[in-house]
Formats: sequence, structure tokens, C-alpha cells
Amino acid sequence: MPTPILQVKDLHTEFLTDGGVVKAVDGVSFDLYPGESIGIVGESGSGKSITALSILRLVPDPGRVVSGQVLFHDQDLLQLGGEEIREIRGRDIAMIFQDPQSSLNPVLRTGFQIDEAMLAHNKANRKQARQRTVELLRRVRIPAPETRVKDFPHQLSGGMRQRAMIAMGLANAPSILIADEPTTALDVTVQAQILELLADLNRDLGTAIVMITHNMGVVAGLCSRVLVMYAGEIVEQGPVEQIFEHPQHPYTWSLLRSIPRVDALRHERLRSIEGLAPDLLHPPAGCRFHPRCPFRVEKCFTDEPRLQEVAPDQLAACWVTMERARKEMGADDLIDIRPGAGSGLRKGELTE
Amino acid sequence: MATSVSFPVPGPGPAPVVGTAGLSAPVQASLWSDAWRRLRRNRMALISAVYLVILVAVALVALVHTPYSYREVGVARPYSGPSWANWLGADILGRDVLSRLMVGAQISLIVGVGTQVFVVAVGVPIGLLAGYYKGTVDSVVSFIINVFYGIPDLLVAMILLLLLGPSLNNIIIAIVATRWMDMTRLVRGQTLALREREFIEAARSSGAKPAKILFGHILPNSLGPIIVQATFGVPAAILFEAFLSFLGIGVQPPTPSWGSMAADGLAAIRIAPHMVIAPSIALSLTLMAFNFLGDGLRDALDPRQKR
Amino acid sequence: MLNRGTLIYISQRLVLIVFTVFAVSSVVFLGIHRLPGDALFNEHLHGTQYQLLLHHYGLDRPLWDQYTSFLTGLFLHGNLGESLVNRGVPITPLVLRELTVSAEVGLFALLFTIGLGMLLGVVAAIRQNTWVDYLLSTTSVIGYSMPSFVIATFLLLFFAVWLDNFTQGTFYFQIGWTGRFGTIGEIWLPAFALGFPYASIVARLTRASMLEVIRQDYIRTARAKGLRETVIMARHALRNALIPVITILGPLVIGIITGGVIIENIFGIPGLGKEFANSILNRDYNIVIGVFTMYAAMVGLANLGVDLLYVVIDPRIRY
Amino acid sequence: MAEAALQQEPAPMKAGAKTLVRVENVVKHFPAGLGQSVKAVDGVSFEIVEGETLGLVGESGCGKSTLARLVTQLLPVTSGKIFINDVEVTKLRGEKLRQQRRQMQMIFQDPFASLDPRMTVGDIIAEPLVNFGVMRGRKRSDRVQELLKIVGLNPNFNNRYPHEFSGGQRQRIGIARALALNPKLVVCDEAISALDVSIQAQIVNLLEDLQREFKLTYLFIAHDLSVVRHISDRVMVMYLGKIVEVADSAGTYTSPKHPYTKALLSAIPVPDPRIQRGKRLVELSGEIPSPLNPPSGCRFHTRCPIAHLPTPCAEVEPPLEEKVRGHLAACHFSQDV
Repeated sequence: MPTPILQVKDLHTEFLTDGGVVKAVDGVSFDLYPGESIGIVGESGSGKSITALSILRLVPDPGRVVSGQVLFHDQDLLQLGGEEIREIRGRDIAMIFQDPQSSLNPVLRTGFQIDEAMLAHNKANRKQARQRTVELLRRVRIPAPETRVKDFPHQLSGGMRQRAMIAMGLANAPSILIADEPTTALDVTVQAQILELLADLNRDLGTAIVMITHNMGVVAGLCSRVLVMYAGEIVEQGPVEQIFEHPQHPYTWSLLRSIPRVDALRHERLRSIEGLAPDLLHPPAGCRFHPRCPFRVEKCFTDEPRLQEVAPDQLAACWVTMERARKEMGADDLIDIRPGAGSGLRKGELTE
Repeated sequence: MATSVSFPVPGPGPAPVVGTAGLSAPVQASLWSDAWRRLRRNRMALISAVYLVILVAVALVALVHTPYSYREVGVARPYSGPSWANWLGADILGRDVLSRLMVGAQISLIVGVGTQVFVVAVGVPIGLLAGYYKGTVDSVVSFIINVFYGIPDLLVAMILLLLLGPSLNNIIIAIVATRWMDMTRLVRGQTLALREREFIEAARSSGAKPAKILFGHILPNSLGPIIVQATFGVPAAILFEAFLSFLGIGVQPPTPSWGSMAADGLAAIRIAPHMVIAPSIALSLTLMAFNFLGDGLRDALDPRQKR
Repeated sequence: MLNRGTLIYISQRLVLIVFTVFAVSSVVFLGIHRLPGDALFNEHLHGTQYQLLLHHYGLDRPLWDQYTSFLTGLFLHGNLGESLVNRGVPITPLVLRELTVSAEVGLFALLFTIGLGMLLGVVAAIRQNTWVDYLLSTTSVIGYSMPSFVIATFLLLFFAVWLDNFTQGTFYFQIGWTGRFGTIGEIWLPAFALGFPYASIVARLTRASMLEVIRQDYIRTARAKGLRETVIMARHALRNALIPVITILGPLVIGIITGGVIIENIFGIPGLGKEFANSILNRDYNIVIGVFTMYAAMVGLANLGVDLLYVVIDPRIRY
Repeated sequence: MAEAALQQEPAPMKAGAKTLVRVENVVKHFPAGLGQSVKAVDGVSFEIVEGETLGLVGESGCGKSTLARLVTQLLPVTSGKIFINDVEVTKLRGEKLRQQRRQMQMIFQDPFASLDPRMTVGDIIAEPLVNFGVMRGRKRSDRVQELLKIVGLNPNFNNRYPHEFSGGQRQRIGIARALALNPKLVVCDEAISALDVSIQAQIVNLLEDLQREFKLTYLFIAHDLSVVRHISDRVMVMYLGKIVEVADSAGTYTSPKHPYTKALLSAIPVPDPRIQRGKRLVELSGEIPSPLNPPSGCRFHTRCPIAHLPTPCAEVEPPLEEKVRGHLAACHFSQDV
């Protein structure tokens, strides 16, 4: 096993709001190995984006990283001074964001914004930077890059803007690219192209990718390892195939079964997860998923489970795990066709 | 395989019903009560409100009692400074400055509040109609608004007063005539933005008539900005009147206006500076109070603005 | 930048300005000439002298006739007629001369307003929620709550009365426009009094606009690529923050023009504003019409300038 | 042309069911200045029968939301006719149109923008009842509580304000409002797009339950093809203001007859690593053209992988016609797809 290039250890990020402290990221740890591509999935408010932003210390006000370590080449990014972290940003670790429309400065030319990424780290003079920008734009398959560099962002389409963002991210050949929901704002056909591009870059350039997304399909296509987040914590992590085929955490299991699939064979009722995501101002005691969990036991109400190995390479934070749920609770046989079930209705409510 | 087992709840306790999570105590917090709570926390706005209450009280007291008559000449030596008998001194004709200042407060408040009543009465309906019906109505209204924004308001007001003759009513007319479009533009903009919102579409699709949409949905949702705008409109109008009176074409003597008192004082600035200082400070404090209150209201009514 | 669309837009706007000038001057002309009594009614004249004067100003002709000759005079010869009070003084050269004086003070005030306002606004935004920010924010509310004549008054009190020695007593009562640019009484104080309230407004707007921009995604992008904070502020934030600030340049120009009416009176500056106020008080209607026409044209041109500034700053705006 | 296609008795509809919505050659152009116009919907015809769910998919800017607003007459058509229950609603104005609104309700995309923030939940749900003077006083408030219960919310929440609820709960409030008048047709405009996956499933299940319970007819609009497949009886695919394919959902998804549909399907990521890794993407060249100036002939020809250029694809507009029984597509070469 090679050594990880990035180690996140027990990261805590909090937001100070009027109502109290929101623990947006609550003890997240993971390793990233050179050239690999990991996915962090979760629903809105699960803390996946804040985890990504915490790595480069870009958490917006009123949020702040309160504890933990982010080790990159044996230095803790959280302890660096302003100038030192600035040098890491964009040079060693680059980041692209969800909305390419708002992530590019509307009053500056696209090419210049890419040049800037190189000039900021004294990687090139203006002329060399421009040359490389054109190459990069070609690399991300923007047609006629020589003329496109002079366009303003609003003159590009959504897909092209995201390609330009990726080119900007690659400008200094970083060893890590963090992509925060890079395709969420795009149409599916464009999304597919961007994902293919990212997969190519990961393979050809060996850039390690951290993919933040809520879309399980995106993870399935691009990533080799996946972390599932729920309410600020990692509830399960492991190799993609294993997680998708043998999820051990009930949340992962339910999430996978609640997604309508375009390749589904028949019109099948969706398994929904009942209830709502917890309010992070007042997270539930014990396991944070217990109020919505179909397989909870008494212990879940009071004791918080830790991540533990449930299979080779696979960790889950659950007292029960799906193996036991299957054996003892018959989880796999449950196909709920009762009217109202899974739509949030209790039995008999409609007909009463 | 499809055994119709009901969804099991192996653990203790009932399954959660959707809709209870995240909602504990039955608090009924309307946006208005939220705003009121935020406003109470704004110290400058509170101090300003207190000042304004006192100012209104003074203006009301001046209706029945002032230390001296505001027009009585020679109650003290002309230009004499503050003393026990005349707290703020006397003016060029030996009239009591404090008494004149109190009556001047009436003028300022009448002009400030009076104009905003008319501005709201004119601007809100026109803005609502222009924003809601768009098309020709809107084009005409927008054109007129733009023309008005393109001409110097104070100068137009001066010409209007030249044509109509100076009087308190005419001052109010002149100010409304040159400032009505602030409110119209605000309400038009609000209406244009709101009518594209989905809840207005939802109201239409659930059969609401135009009047209901305008007065039941758009107006209540614009009320915050309208209140804020009107609050900022008051000091603007007071300032306007002071400008006109300062130039000698506003309120006519012997009725005192803070503007004309300041102008009188300016002529005697070397020998009796209190004559210009008193109305200047009264005017500035009042404008400040309204502006701080307006700021407070805006922050309270639109929390997104506050950072 | 000056593509065909923009040129078409400019010419359209110029036509509109001419139209506005026409409309505004017509309304004022017709309004004034419909006043009870005629334009010379406050002159105590009798008999043939009066008739001669009426004839001299064409006031004995039908209104329609007067109006057409006013329009031809204005648009064909740029001739605004003669002063009614100082008989025989042609208005156009008078107004143009006063315009240069007013423009000097006004432009100075404008630059001061924008420069100081933006500087304070940016500082307040960068130091958001520190004592610097609170101090500047409070000062700016106080600033725009002080009418310009109050500021002028206090400046006079301070410089001309309390610091009498400092200005050697030549300040207020004997102030005269010498055309020497840069003397404290002629330029600095009037410009400060004129500009300070507006500088406060510009500062507030700049602060709000900067704070809005700083929260934008592209600022986060700029940070993520490792730019220095000063570069981010100067290159990425400030220019975007300027866009909403430009919006108030139009009202600002109007404000400085109208503020000039009072400030020029207080400081005795022989500009358009002083002329306007005096002619209203003296009922010198021809000058009222003339000055107002001039103002309408200036405001129109200033607004056009503001619109073109948008094109320079924001590449998304094209006409 | 499109009408000709209609006459051939399109997709298999529920047997014996009555046509509820008939859209005939509807066009909507928005003026865009300089004599140009955005051709948002450009000659669309289809039918919805009672009790079915018609899915409508397409990428952003294809005109699907505009079409939703035309069907519910929140926007007037530029030309064409729309019949609802055999009433030509496109001809109605004012009070007559308002009366027709009882039959057709809409569920909106944004759960935060679609509820008036100044009204309580009870008032929001009661609004349709108030507008039509249906029920008063106690009966009305009972009905509001019943509706809250129907959509799975606590009936005692009626005096709370929308901002106290989460996205999914707000969407339930929007559904309760839409159901208040017992409409026949409910148009769901991206009704679940803004929600999280686990909440999406709740709402989809709820919509299905309500349909069974209240015999509702849905026009279900989404950009997410997988959800549409799940909920719809038939699926309609739109591209640049035109319908390019209509079929029952199995037909559309297993054997698409239009290259655009095929490309869309291939682009959807499947949450299964083995399938997703092995999938081949149908590459579309270029970008979606501007609806100001749609391409000649077949609008898809600029990006189509199987286009025969220049003729006929760039010159002749393919009619929407039956390719297989009940499966309509607008493509000259649908056999090659």
C-alpha cells in the first residue's frame, strides 16, 4: 500500500448561527492515495461540501474549522500561515465548484482567469501562461481555444464554462483535484461529457480526484472508493463495488433503494427513507440515523456507533449493520406495496 | 417474492410521522414578529425612535404652548445668546429661538410625513398596476419615471413654487410632484419581481382574481420595502423643505421653518452663531433619526441584507 | 467596445436628450408665460416705457408667436434671450460663463465624492464587523443626514469665524470668485460641503456592494486558485462592486447640481446655481428658463455618460 | 403535419379512457427585441387521457416548463388550441378561464418560492377554496386539516408559516393546495427536482398514492429521466420546442426511436458501478442551439450522430409519426437508432 498524499483526521467544522452551534462536519477522517478517485456522497446538509472546503480552508463565514488535521506531505494544512496555504491552493490542490456560471468572474476574460492561476504561483510568465492556457483548453476539449480564451464567461455555454473551470484547476498540474458537485448545475448530456473528461484526466494525468456529489450514479462511474456522509459524519466507506453491492449501513442501503433507476425492469415502488434529515442544531442522541432507521435497536437511541471494519476495506458506523438486518429482520424480503407506505403516510390514513 | 409485509419497526418507539421532525414547540412566528424582534435589538434604531417620539411630543406641545409666541418680536434683545429666559437665545427681531424651533418641528413633521402619505397614495397603486399589467401601461409609466429621474428635482420644485406661489400646501405638492417616482419605481420593481415568483403563479392557478393577487399577495410581500422607503422618504422631504425655505422660496415669514431659520442665522453668523447652530442641529438630528430608523427597519424586515 | 449597436444607442439617446430639452424648456416656458400678469409685472413701470419694454421682449405678441421664436432662438441659434432684470444682457454667454465656474466646483466635488466614498466603503467592507466598520457606517449615516448647507454653515463657522485669523477675515463677507483654482475657500470647502453627504452614500453603497461581491462564488474560485488577497480584492472584487455603484452616479450628478444652488449662494460663487436661485427670487423668468434648459441638457449628457460607463465596466452589458 | 400524426391514434392509452387534455399545434413565442423571438414551444400536439401520467422530459431550455404553463393557461398561447374536458381553454378569458382553473392545478418546482411567505400554511391551502367560495368557516378549516393529513403532515400545523418547514414538507403543502379543489388534472413542473433523493422518493410515492386515491391525471415534467420512467405511463421527449418522441415508458426507455432520446438515456448515470463503467456514451456534438434561431429541417441535425446531411435532415422537418404501434418519433431515420 502506498502512502496517502492527503490524510484528513478527525475534522470538525462548525457554524456559529443565531440559534447555536451547527456541527456541519463532526469528526470526519479519511485518506486519499495518489492517483485514486474517491467520492463523498450525501444529501444536502450532510457536510460533504463543507468537508471539501475545510481541506483548503475555504469555509465561508460564519463557519470555521475547530479541530482536526489535514495532512498533505506531512504538513498540517490547518496549521499553515495565510501565505503558505495560499501557495498550496491551486498549485498542489485545486478545486472546482458546482455552478460554473457564478464561479467565473463575469468581468474578466476566461483565458485571463486561467492565466492567473499560473501567474499566482510564478509558474510562468504571461506569454507562457497564455500558451499553456490554450493547450489546457484544448485538453478539456473546448473547440477553437485560441479564440475562446478572449471570450468572457457569459459568452460560453454552461458545459464550456465548467470545462474552463477544470482547465483552471489543472493549470499548475496539481496532485489533487477536489470537485464539489461539478455537474449538478448541468444538463445530463453535458454532465456525461464532463464526467468522461474527469475520468480521462484521472487516468492520463494521475491527478487524484475527490468527487463531492449527491448522485450515486456519478460515483458509480468515476470513483474507486466512496465515503457516505450523513448529518456531518461518515457513516460508511469502502470500495465502490462493495458499497453498492453490499452496503452495510442501513442509510446507504435505503439510499440506494430509493433512487429511481432508468434501467429498472419494471414499474416498482420506490423505497423511501421515512422522516427528515436531522436538524444539526439539535442532532439526535445515539446514532444520528436512528429516527429514520428501519432496523434500529435499543442501543441506537443512546450510544453513538463508531466506524468499524465490517468487511475487508469496508467500514460502517452501525450497531446492527445490514448483515444482521437481513438475517434477523428479513430486510431483503421487504417490498412494501401497502398504500401510503414510504410516502410518509401511516397505514389507513387515506381511507379513514 | 413480493410478500406484502408491512414495514417493520423492530426498535422501540413509534415510527416517525413525516412532518413532526424539526418542529418542536408550537411557535407561531410570523415574519412581522420576527422583524419586530430584530428591530428591538438595534440600538441606534431604538434611540432614534425615542428621539422621534420626543420630537412629535414637542411639536404637539407647541400647538398649545410655547415659551413665547413664535412671532412675538422683541421678547429679548435681538441677537442675544442663550440665557435662562431664552434658552436658545433670540433672533434678529428679538424673537425666541426655542419657540420658533418648536413650531418649526411642526412644519418639518407635516412636510415629512404629509408628503410620504401622498407619495404612498400615488406611487403604490401606479407601481402595482404598471408592474402587474406590464405592456403599454408599464411602458408609459416607466418612460415618465425615467423623464422625472432625468430632471433635477429641487430645481423643478423651485419652478413649481414660482408658478404656484409659496405656501405649505404648495411645498408638499412640489415635493410629491418631484419625488413620487421613488415609490412608484420601488413598487413596480417589487411587483415585476414578485409576479414571476411561483407563489403568484400558484395563486393564479388556484383561481385568484387580479385584485386578490395584487392586494392579497403582492402588496403584503412588498409592504416591508414600502415601509422602509417611506421611512427614508420622510427625511428626504424634510431636507427638501429646508432647502427651499433656506433659499427663501419655501415657508414664508413669519412662520418659522428650520431651513429659513438657518438662512437667517447664516446672515448673522459672526455676531449670533446660535441662530444658525440651533436649527442646523435640530434638522440634522431629525434627519439622522429617521435615517437610522430606516436602516433599522430595513435590516429587520430583510434579514438577508444584514450581515 | 464602440460597436455598431453602441453607436446606434448613443445617437438614439442624443435624440432623446434633445427631445427632453425641448419638452422641459417648453413646459417651463409655457408655464411661466401663463402666469397671472406678465413677466414684467413686478417692475414698477408705466405708460410708453412699459409698452416699449413689452415690445422689446416680444411680450406683446401672442403666446404662440413668442413660443415659436423662443424655440427657433434656442435650437437654431442657441440663443436664450435677454435678462429681464438686467436689461440688455444676453443670457447665453452669461450662462455659459457661469457654467464653467459651476462645472469647476461640481467636478471637484464629484471626484472628491467618488474617491472618498469608495475608499471608505472598501475599507469598511474589508474590515467588516470591526470597530472600523462600525465607525465608518455610523459616520456615513450622520454624513448623509447633514444637509449640505448645514455642513457649509459649520465650515464657515469654523474657518471664517473661529479661525478668522487663519483666513485673515477675507473669507465670507468679501468672498469673491477670482478664478484661482485651489484656494481653500473657493474650491475645497464648497466641494467638501457639496460632496460629503453624497460621499457617505457612495461609501454605504460601496460597502454593501463589496460585501455582496465578496460572498460570490468567483471570489471563492479566486481564493481556491491561490491568488493573494490584495489581488482578489483589487482585481476580482472591486470591479464587480463598481457596477451597482455606477447606478447612483446619475442621481449624484443631479444632487451636485441642485446642491450647488445652495452652496454657491453660501460661498458666493458666481455659478449657475446662484444665478438660478437669484433669478427665481427676482422673477427673471428668461434666465430661469435658460438655466433650466442648460441643466436639462447637462443631466441628460451625464446620464448618457453613466450608461456608457456600464459598457466599459461590465462586459455583459451591450446596447 | 403534427395533426396528421395525431389522427393516427397515438400511443396505447388506457382502454376506454376519455381524453382529458388535447393540445393541438400549440406555439408559444416570446418577443426578444429587435424583431426576434424565442421559440419556446413551436408546434406541439398531444393528448392526455384520464387517469394516466404523461411524463415530459427534456434538457433545460427545451420549452417544457413553458408548455406546463400553457396547459394550465398561466400563459396565453401564441397560436394553437388546448382543450381540457372538451372545453377550449385557449379561447377563454377572465372569469370563464378562472372557473376552468378548478379542474387543473399545478405543483411547482421550488418549494421555497411557491408558498407565500406571509401566509400561514392553513391560509395557503385554503386559498383555492376561498377563491371559489367553496365551503366556509368550520367546514373549510376541517377541509384544510383533512388535506394536511392526506399529504402526510400533522393537521395541527395549519397556523404555522412556510419558513418553518423543510423542502419536502413544503412540497407536501404545495400538493395539498393543488388537491384542495379536487382537480382532474395536476401538472407537476419539476415538482421533485429541488429535493434530496430520499425525500424525492417520498414525494413520488405520495403522488402515486394520491393518483390512485383521487383518480388524478398527471402531466409530470422533469429533467430526470429515471424519475419520469418510474412514475409515467407514457413519456414524451422534447427538444428545442418540439416533441421528438412519444411512447409508453417501456418503449421509450428500452427501444428509443429518436437519436436524441437515445443520447439522453445513455447519459444518465446508473447507480451501479458495473453497469455504469461499461456503458457507452452516445456523444452529442456541439451545444444546444439558440431557440431564437432554431436550425432548419430537423432541429436536432446539428448534433445528431446519425444525421444525413444536408438532405433530408437539414432541409426537411421530420413529422412526428407512428414508427411502431403506439410509438411516435420525429426522425427520418428512426430505423437506424
